[in-house]
Amino acid sequence: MDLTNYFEIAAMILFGIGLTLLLLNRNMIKKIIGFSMTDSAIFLYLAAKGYISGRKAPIVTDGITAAEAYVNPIPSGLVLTGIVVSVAGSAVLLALTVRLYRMYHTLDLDEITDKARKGGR
Amino acid sequence: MQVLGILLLVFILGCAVSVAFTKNLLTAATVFMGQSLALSVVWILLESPDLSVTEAAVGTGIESLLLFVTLKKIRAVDQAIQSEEEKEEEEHGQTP
Amino acid sequence: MTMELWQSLPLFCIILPLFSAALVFMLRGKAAKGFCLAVLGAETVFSVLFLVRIREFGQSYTFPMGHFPAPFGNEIRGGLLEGIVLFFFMLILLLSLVGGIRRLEEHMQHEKLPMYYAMVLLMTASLAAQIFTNDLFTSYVFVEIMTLAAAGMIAAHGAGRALLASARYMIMNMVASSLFLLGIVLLYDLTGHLLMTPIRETLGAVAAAGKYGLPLTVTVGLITVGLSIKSALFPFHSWVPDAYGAASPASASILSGLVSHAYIFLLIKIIYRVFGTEFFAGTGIINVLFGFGLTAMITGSVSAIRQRDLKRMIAFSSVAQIGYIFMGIGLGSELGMLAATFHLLSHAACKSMLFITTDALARVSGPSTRLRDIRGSGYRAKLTAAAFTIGSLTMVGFPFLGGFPSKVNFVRAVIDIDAAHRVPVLVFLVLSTWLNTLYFLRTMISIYSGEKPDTPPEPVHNGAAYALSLLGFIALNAGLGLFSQRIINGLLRGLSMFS
Amino acid sequence: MARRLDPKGQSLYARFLRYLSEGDDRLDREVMHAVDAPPAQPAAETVKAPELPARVPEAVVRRHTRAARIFYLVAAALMAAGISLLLILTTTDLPSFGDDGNPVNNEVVRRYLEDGMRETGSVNLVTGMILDYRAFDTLGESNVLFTAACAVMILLRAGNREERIEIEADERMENRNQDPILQTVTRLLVPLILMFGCYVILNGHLSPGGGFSGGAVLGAAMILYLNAFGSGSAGRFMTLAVHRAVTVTALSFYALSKAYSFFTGANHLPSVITPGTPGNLFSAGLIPYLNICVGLVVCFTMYAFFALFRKGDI
Repeated sequence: MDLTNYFEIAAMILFGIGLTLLLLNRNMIKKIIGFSMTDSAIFLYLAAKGYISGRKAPIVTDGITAAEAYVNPIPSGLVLTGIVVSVAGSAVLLALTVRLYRMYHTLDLDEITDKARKGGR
Repeated sequence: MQVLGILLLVFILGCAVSVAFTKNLLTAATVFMGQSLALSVVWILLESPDLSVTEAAVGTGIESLLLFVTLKKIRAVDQAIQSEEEKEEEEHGQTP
Repeated sequence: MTMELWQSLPLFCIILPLFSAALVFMLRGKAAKGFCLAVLGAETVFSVLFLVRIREFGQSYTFPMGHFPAPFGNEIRGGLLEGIVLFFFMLILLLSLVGGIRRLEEHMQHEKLPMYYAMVLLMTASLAAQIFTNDLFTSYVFVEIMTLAAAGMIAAHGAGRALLASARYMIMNMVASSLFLLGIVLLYDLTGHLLMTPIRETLGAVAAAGKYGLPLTVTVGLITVGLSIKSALFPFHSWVPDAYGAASPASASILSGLVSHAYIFLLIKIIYRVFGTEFFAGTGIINVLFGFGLTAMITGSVSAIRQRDLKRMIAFSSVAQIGYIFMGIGLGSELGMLAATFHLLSHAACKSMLFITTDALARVSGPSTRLRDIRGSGYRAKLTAAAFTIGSLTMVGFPFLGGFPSKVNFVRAVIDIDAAHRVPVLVFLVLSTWLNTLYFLRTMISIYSGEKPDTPPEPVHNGAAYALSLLGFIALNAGLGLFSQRIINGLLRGLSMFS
Repeated sequence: MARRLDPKGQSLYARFLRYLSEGDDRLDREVMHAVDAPPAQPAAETVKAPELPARVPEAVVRRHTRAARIFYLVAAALMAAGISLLLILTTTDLPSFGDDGNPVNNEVVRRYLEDGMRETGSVNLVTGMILDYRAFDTLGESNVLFTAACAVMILLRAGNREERIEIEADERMENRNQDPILQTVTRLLVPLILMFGCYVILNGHLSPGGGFSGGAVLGAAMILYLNAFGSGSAGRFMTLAVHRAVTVTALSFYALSKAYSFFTGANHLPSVITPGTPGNLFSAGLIPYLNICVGLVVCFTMYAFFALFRKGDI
């Protein structure tokens, strides 16, 4: 195993933890945090892929426009897009959580399901 | 950079695990905020200052704020229920 | 190469609803509704124009989004298949909204309606973008728009069950989005491109060199699983009955008819343009899809039979029909893909109509969607019951309607495969169709059974728009059946210029 | 009708009808209470009486959760480990970290880095990439935010009067216990944060940052103001009408200008937008204006999220 890619390995472990939280934890807030973590993990992986050792951030300094001077700008751009998308998703989920809590007084998704079934429509 | 990177990554993973195991939701939200902050340092290490600024503003700032305000709303609902129950108990106490 | 004006139609189809979504947010009341419907009408007209011109043009073309050519800038791509699918999607969207708008106004607070219309328009834009885009990351962004808009649409109903359904929908879809994004990121890592055409070229070289065996399989798996969760393939369908059952009819109809099918269309596009059909058939994933599709055909129908609630029954029937489509994809042959794409259109047209009518049937019976309560509702709401009957007949594969050529296509595709697998798959098909018939026939009978009321019941007005939408849906389903050969020819030509 | 034609009730049709009417209750219970009703329960007792199902299953659910908790934990740990392991195995096969020769560093990156400044006029190549080369994604992205704002507004905007009154009472409570320390600090900090946010937005093409980060900073400043001074003061300049006007103007300008640029680009028409002199504040074609648009959308959306969460209105 090549140990220089520890960024990727950490990202993948984070992805596993986040996805598990999102899928199996029953608390809505934990689910949302898990979702954010999952996305962070993907972004970490992507940003690590853009890095090239010994190069600078892709902001032109001193008029140098050689490709050998800067790291890859594409992953940064994609992650920038991704972060905002992720926040949008979290906001909608949190809003749903608040509404559900007002209605059922619990954050536990299974309990909410039970209460909704019992309450009929 | 290598040492700092590894330390930060371990911190991030530690945050993730502790979020999974903590019972207190406020703690979970705070830990998540810390993780986000650590991530924004990691972006600097990876030579993406744009991401660092965005993560600090969006991840650490806005998203944590949204989590906190959600928790606050939830506590407000809880308090409303409690006071209602107390009222009901008082009424029950008065009837017999 | 200079472009003709009609070749910019896909761009207009994407930009117009994005622009008007912002505008509709400013309007209120009738103006918002009228504007939204006008934009959807314009979109339908655009799609017809595009379909006519691309048929004459006879080949697909790429349209750069900006001043930079393909591997550097973003691009979209139009072809005959895209044109056909866009036309059907836009028409179904328009009809669903027209048919469900009255109920929507009852379910929602009036000052919130413009936001709903804005979400419908955003969804229109993302449907068009997903149909035309030639870029994986763009497709991810628009998939997210669609997911958020769909969740908002489910929750718009406002009842507790709708909120719960929306939360479950969001959670499953967020899992799927994460998997899909990770798949895209891994692909980017392997090939260094995000546009579909260059990825495929690089991927061909990589696969030929025999490098990256495991990562490629994992990548294909992640993207496929992500999109199949979103389109409610069998083991991932847990959110379906709640979401379709609890939402307002317009939302349920748009969700079941368009959203899940748009994801399948995206998957087909990725299979053709990114992986290539041979490479995709070479991975084991295709067999998994095939197996899941077959299982969904049976389990979906069995669950539908067990339901005593009409909406949930139709939702489970959706699961079964999605299984058909995935089975067609999983066959890995051109005939299978043809059957899948045709079924995609016919199922979208039919399911949307069924969800619109279900709600109206419930209104004249109590209001309740329980099968026991809707008995005899056929006499209380004649047009609705007629439309429901036609929808049911389509689902079971009655001749002259969209479902029949679809089933014929599937049988042709199955007969085409090797002899060892042919018979069991045919048995599955027949069994599933039989189960299908069982529960739809039961529903039809129960609608027309029960006592004919002596005194005419209190009439429930659904409005002229509703009747118009039902007539449109009936015409669409009949058209799919009557002109099936022309549509199938178009799809065949479209598929050949798709890759 | 049917019974008359078929007196014995043996036909398929009659059996269907019986299946329909008799099977109802039994199956319904199975489906509806599959989770919470113990299987041994006698069928007759679980009628739709409102109290019985409300009491009995709750205890059952408790037991069910306690038994399931261990299973959940084990499953969760196994799943996390499994996914992580599979993906780690995948990543170790992939191109290695920080290497120049990876497939990612191909001709596309080379062109972005070498010609990016000349072609887009942006010194910050990331901004140039997301707002010019791949502007379509970014257009979609700001619309993701808009979609989310619509959805949150549908969910949380207080509609009926009761909700309004309740929330207003809450707000009055909240506004009363304002903290003078917080207010003083806010008075000092908010202008600085606002200035920083504007700087980040306006210099998006020259230095790190851009519309998204700057907009989020601005939004955070306004949230801070709202928290320190209560909704009364914040509501003086942030009303729904302002929010609407700004968002709509920004988004439609964005969509229209990008439509123009896509259209001219695809048709190879000359565009009036030129990159200008890289390094100047007003250079890089549309990028500064797009950054301002994105910044405004992000700022107002973030504020709207927070305000909707806090008081159910903007």
